[in-house]
Amino acid sequence: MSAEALVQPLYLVATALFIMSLRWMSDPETARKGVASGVAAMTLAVAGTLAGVAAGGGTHYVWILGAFALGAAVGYPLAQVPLTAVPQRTALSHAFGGMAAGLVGTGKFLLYYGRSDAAALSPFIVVALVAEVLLGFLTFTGSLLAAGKLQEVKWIPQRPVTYPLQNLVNFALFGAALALGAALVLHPLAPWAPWAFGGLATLSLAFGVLLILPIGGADMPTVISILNAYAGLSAVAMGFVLNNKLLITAGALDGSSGLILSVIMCKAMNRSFFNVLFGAFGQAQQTAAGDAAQVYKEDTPESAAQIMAQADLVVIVPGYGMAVAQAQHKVRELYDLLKKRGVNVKFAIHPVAGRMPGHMNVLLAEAEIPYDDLVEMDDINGDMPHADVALVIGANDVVNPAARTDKTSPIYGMPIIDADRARTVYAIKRSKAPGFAGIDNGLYFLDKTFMLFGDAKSVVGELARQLGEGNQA
Amino acid sequence: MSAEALVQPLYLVATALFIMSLRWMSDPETARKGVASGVAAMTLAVAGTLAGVAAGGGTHYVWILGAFALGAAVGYPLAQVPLTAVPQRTALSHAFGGMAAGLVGTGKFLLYYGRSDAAALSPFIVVALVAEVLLGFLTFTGSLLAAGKLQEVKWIPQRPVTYPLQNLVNFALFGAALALGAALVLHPLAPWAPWAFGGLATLSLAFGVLLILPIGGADMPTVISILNAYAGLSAVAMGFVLNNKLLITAGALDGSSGLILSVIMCKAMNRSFFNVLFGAFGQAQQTAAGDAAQVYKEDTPESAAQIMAQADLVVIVPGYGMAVAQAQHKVRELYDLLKKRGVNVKFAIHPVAGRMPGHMNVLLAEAEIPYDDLVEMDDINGDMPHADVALVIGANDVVNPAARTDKTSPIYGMPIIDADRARTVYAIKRSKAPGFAGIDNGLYFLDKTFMLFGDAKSVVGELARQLGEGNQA
Amino acid sequence: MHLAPAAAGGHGNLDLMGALFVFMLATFIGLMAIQRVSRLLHTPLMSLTNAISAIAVVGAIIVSAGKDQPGFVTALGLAAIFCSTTNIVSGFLITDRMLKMFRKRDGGAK
Amino acid sequence: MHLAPAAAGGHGNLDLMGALFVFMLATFIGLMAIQRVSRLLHTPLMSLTNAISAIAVVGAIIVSAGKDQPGFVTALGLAAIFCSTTNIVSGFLITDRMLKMFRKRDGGAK
Ligand SMILES: NC(=O)c1ccc[n+]([C@@H]2O[C@H](COP(=O)([O-])OP(=O)(O)OC[C@H]3O[C@@H](n4cnc5c(N)ncnc54)[C@H](OP(=O)(O)O)[C@@H]3O)[C@@H](O)[C@H]2O)c1
Ligand SMILES: NC(=O)c1ccc[n+]([C@@H]2O[C@H](COP(=O)([O-])OP(=O)(O)OC[C@H]3O[C@@H](n4cnc5c(N)ncnc54)[C@H](OP(=O)(O)O)[C@@H]3O)[C@@H](O)[C@H]2O)c1
Repeated sequence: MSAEALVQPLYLVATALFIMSLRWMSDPETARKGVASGVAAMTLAVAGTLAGVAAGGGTHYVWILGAFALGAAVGYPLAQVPLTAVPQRTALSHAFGGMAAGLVGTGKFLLYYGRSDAAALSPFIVVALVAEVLLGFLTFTGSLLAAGKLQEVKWIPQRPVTYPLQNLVNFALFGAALALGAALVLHPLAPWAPWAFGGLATLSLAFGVLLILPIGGADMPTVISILNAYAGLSAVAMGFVLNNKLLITAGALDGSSGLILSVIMCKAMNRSFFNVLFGAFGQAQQTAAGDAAQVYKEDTPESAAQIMAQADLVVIVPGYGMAVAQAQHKVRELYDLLKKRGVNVKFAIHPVAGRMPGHMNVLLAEAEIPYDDLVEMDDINGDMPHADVALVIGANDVVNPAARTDKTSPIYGMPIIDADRARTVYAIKRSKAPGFAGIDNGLYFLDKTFMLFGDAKSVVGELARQLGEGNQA
Repeated sequence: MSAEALVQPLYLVATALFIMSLRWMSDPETARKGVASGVAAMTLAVAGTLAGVAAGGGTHYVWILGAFALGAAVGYPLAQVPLTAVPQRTALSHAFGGMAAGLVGTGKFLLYYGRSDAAALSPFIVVALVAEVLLGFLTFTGSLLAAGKLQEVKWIPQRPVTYPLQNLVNFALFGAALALGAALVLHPLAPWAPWAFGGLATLSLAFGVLLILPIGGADMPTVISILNAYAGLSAVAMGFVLNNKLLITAGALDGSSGLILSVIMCKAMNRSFFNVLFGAFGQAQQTAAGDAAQVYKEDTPESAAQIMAQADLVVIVPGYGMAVAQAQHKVRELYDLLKKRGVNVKFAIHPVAGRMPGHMNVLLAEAEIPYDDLVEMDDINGDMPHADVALVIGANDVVNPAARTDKTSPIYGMPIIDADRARTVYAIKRSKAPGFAGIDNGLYFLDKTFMLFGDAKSVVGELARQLGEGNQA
Repeated sequence: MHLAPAAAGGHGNLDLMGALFVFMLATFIGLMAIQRVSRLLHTPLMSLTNAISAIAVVGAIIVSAGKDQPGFVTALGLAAIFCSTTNIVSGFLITDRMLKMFRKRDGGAK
Repeated sequence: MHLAPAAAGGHGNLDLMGALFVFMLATFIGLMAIQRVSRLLHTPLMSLTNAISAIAVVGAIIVSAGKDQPGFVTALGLAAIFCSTTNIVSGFLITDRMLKMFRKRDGGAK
C-alpha cells in the first residue's frame, strides 16, 4: 500500500501534464510548453513506475538501464531526419509503439500462463490482452509497411496491391484471429493456449501487412493517423490489463488524436474512412484521352517575375512538389523580395496539401516564414478574386477546379483553393504528369494560366534571381 | 455484485449524457438537445439508483415517491417565473441544492455514528463528509440571502453590510469550523462527535450569511455563480463519501461551470474575485460633486424617431433598465419598424449588461429577435464609428467612457461598448441617477448625446408609435 | 447499512486515487466544455448546470431507502430528495423554456 | 508476480467500471483538446501524440523488472522498453525541433 500511495499521485500529476500538453498545442505561442509538459509527464511516469517496482522488490535494473540507453541512442538520430521524411519517421515510430505493446502483452500472458495463474487470467484481463496484442502487432507491421511506402523503398509496391476476393480474405483472417481470441478467453490455461496465443500474434502481424497492401502510397498519411489511433488503443488495453489509469488516459488521448486527424483528412479529401481503407483509391484512374488535345501556355521566369513585381497581392499555393523539391528556402527568398517591393504576399494552405496534415506549415516555418502569413483555405478563398497572381508551386489536386464542377471526377466535392479565381495564374511543375489523384487539371488550360515547367526549387530560385536583379537595377 | 453490474453501466451512460449536455450548449442550434440529454441523464441516474437500492433491499418507497411528487409540485411553478426573476430563481435553486447535500451528509454521519461504524468513518470519509456539509449548508444560507437581495426583499439590506473587523470575524469563524472538522476526523466516534457535527453545521449556516452580507446586491450575479460552484463541489464531496463516480463527474462539471462563469464576469467588470468577495464594492462610492454642473440635452421621441428612420445603421445598446422595464417587446416593435424602412439594426451585447451573464440575450430572444443580430461587444465595437445612431436603452455602466479614460474611476479598465463613437447617441433612462456602479457617466454630457427621459418601455413604445405613423403616412 | 452496496459502492475498498482521477478528468472536461459555450447562452447554461448539480438526488435516495435505520435519518434523506427534485424539475424546465426563445433570423423555432 | 502491486495495481479487485469511466472521460478530453489544435500544428501534433503513446514504457518496465520469472519474459519486456524509448526520445525531440521553427511576423523565436 505504501508503494501505491507513492506511485498513484505521481501518475495523477503525469496525467494532468499530458492533458495540458495537448491543450497547449492549440496555439503556436504555447506549443513548446506543451512539449515540455509532455516530457515532464513522461519523466514522472517512468520515475513513478521505477519507484513502484523498486518498492515491490523488482530487479534487472542494469538491463533496464541498458534498454533505455539503447532506445535513446536509436531515437536521437531518428529525430534528426529532414522534415520531408517526417511522415515515414512517424510511421516508424508507430511501428515501435505497436511492437512495445505487443511484446508487453505477450510477456504478461506467458508469465501468467507459466504460473497457471487463473485469477490473473480472468476473462476480462484476457480480452484486454488479446486486444492489446492484436492492435499492437497489427500496428507494428502495418506501420512498417506504411513507412516503407512513404520512403518509396524500392521493393515495396507504391501502387495499391489488389487481388480477387481481397477483402473477403482479410475478413476471414480477422475472423480467425477473433476466434483464437475467444478460445483464449474461455480456456486461458488450456495446454494449447500458448500456441493459440502465438497464432493470434502471427495473424495480427500478417493482418497488418494485408490491411496496408491495398492502400496506395498517397493514402498513407490517413493510414498512419489511423495506426496512431490503434497504437493509442493498445496502450489503453495495456492499461486495462495492468489496471493503470495513467496508461488508459494517455492511450485514450493518443487514440482520439489519431481518430480526429484522420477524420479531418478524410473530410478535406471528401472521402470516407471506408473508402480510404478498402477503396484501393488511385488504382483504376484513367485519364480522359480527349483532354490531351488541350494546350498549355508556357511562360518564362523573367516575364513571370515582372508580372509579380507589379502586383498588389500575390497568393502562393504550395503543394507536395514544393516539399519534394525542398524549395521552401527559395520560396522564402521570393517572399522577401516581393515584400521588399511592397507586394502583399500570402500563402494559401490547403489542409491536405503535401503528404501529411500541416505539412506545408512545417516546411514554410522551417524557412522562417511568419505563420501569420499562412492562411487557411477557408479564409483565403474569399480574397482570391482580389489576387493579381496566384503562384502554384508543386500543388495540383488541391487547386483542381474539377473538384467544384465535374461530378464525374474522383475528387468531386473536395474543397479546393480557388487559384482559378485569381487574375493570373502561374503554375510550377516539372511535367505534364497529373498529381496524386491521377487526374488532369483544368486549371492549367485556362486562358489566364501560364506554366513554368521545371523543378520547383530551380524555378523559384530563378524567379527570385530575376526579382533580385530588378531590385538592384 | 449483480446490482453493481446493473447500476454502474447506467451511471456510465448518464455521465456521458451529462457531458454531451454541456457540449451541446455551445451552440443555440443544438442547445435544446443539451437539455434533453441532461434530462435523460438524470432519469437514468435516478432509475439506476432506485434499481440498485431495490436490489440491495431498500425500503420507504412510498415516502420516496411522495418526496419526488412534492419536489416536482414545488419545482414546476418555480420554472414559470418571469425572465427578469431568473437570477433569484437560480439562487433559490442553489439553496435547495446546498440543502440537499448538507442533509445527506448529516444523515450519513449520524447513521454511521449511531452504528459505531468505525470502518465507514475512516479519516478520508470524514474529511469528505465535513466538506460536503460545510459547502452544502454554506451554499444554502448564502444562496437564500443572495436570492433575497436580488428579489429586493424589503427587510434584507441591499447595500453591503459592513462592520469593523468583519473579515477577521469571518476568518475566525471559518477557523473554528475547520477545527471542529479536524476534531471529527480524529475522533469520529467520540461521545461529543454529534455535538461537534451540529456545531459544524451551525457554523456553516452562519458562515453563508456572513459571507454574503458584505456584498452589494449588484454583485449577486457573480456570487451566485460562485455558489453554483460550491453546490457542485459539495456534490463531488458526496461522491467521494459514496464512492460514486457519477456524482463526482456531475459535481465537477457543475463546479467548473460556476467557476468559469464567475471568472468571465469578473473579467468583464475588470475586478478580481477577491475584490468581489471581500471588497464591499459600491459601498464607498462618492460622485464628484463638480460634475453636477454639466448639462444634459433632452430630446423628444418624435425627433429621435425621425433621425433613426433616416439612419443606415442603428446600434441598440440594451442594459439593466430594459430588463427592469420589461421593454423587450417594445424594442422588438421598434426593431421591426426600422427594418421595414431598410435601416440596418444591430444589438450590442455587453457581457455583463443586466444582472446576470447572458441576461440581454434571453430577454431579446423572448421578444423573438433573431440571435444573429445580437452582436458581442468585441465584434460590434469596430463598427461603432459607422453607426449613425446608438440607442442606449437603460444601460449605463457598460457604455461609460470613463472606463477607458479616467484612471480614478472605479470602473477604469472595464471593457465597454463604444456607444460614444457613434455619430449620434440617444439614451433612455428615467432620471439623472447613476447606474449600478454609482458613478456619473460622461457619455450623457457629450455634444452628440440626447437624453430621452422616461421609463424604457414607454419611451421605446413612443418611438415605435412615431415610426409606425410615419410609415403609414 | 450496506444494504445498497451497488449504489453506495462499498466503503471497504474505497478507491481514493480512482476517485481523484475521475474528479480531475471531469474538471478538465467541465472547463473545456464551458469555455466553448456561446455567450448568448450563459443564462440558460446557469440554470442547466443548476439542474445537473441536483444529481445529489442519488445520495438522497440512498440515504432515504436505508432499512433498519433511525427514522430521522430517513427523514433527512426524504427532505434532501424533495430539495433536489425541485431543482431538477425547475432547472430543466426553465432552461428549455429559455432556449425555445432563441431563433435564427429566418424564423422557425430554435 | 505480484512483486509490483503498486504499479501493476493488483488484479484481485480490478475495478472494471472505474477503468471504463476513466477511459470514457479521457476520450472526451482527447477529442475536445485535439479539435482545438490549430491546423498550423497538425504535423507536430502527430509526433507529439506519437511520443505520448510511448507511455507503454510503463508496462514494459513492470514486465522487465519481475523477479523469479523466465528469462524470455524479461527479454520481451526489455525489448519493449527499447522500442518505447526510441519513441519517447525521437518523438519529443522532433516535435520540439519543428515547433522551434514557427515564428510570428515580428521575428524572434516563438
Ligand atoms: N496532406 C495530407 O495530409 C494528405 C493525406 C492524404 C492524401 N493527400 C493527398 O495528396 C494530394 C496533395 O495535393 P497537392 O496538390 O499538394 O499535391 P499533388 O496533387 O500530389 O501534386 C503535386 C504536384 O507537384 C508536382 N511536383 C512533384 N515534384 C515536383 C518538383 N520537384 N518540382 C516541381 N513540381 C513537382 C507534380 O507534378 P510534376 O510531376 O509534373 O512535377 C504534381 O502535379 C491531394 O490529392 C491529397 O488528397 C494528402
Ligand atoms: N450582467 C452581469 O452578469 C453582471 C454581474 C455583476 C454585476 N453587473 C453590473 O451591472 C451593471 C450592468 O450595467 P448596465 O449598463 O446594464 O446597467 P446599470 O449600469 O445598472 O444601469 C442601468 C440604467 O438603467 C436605468 N433604468 C433603470 N430602470 C429603468 C427603467 N425602468 N426605464 C429606463 N431606464 C431604467 C437606470 O437609470 P435611471 O435610474 O435613471 O432610470 C440605470 O442608469 C454593470 O456595472 C455590471 O458590472 C452585471
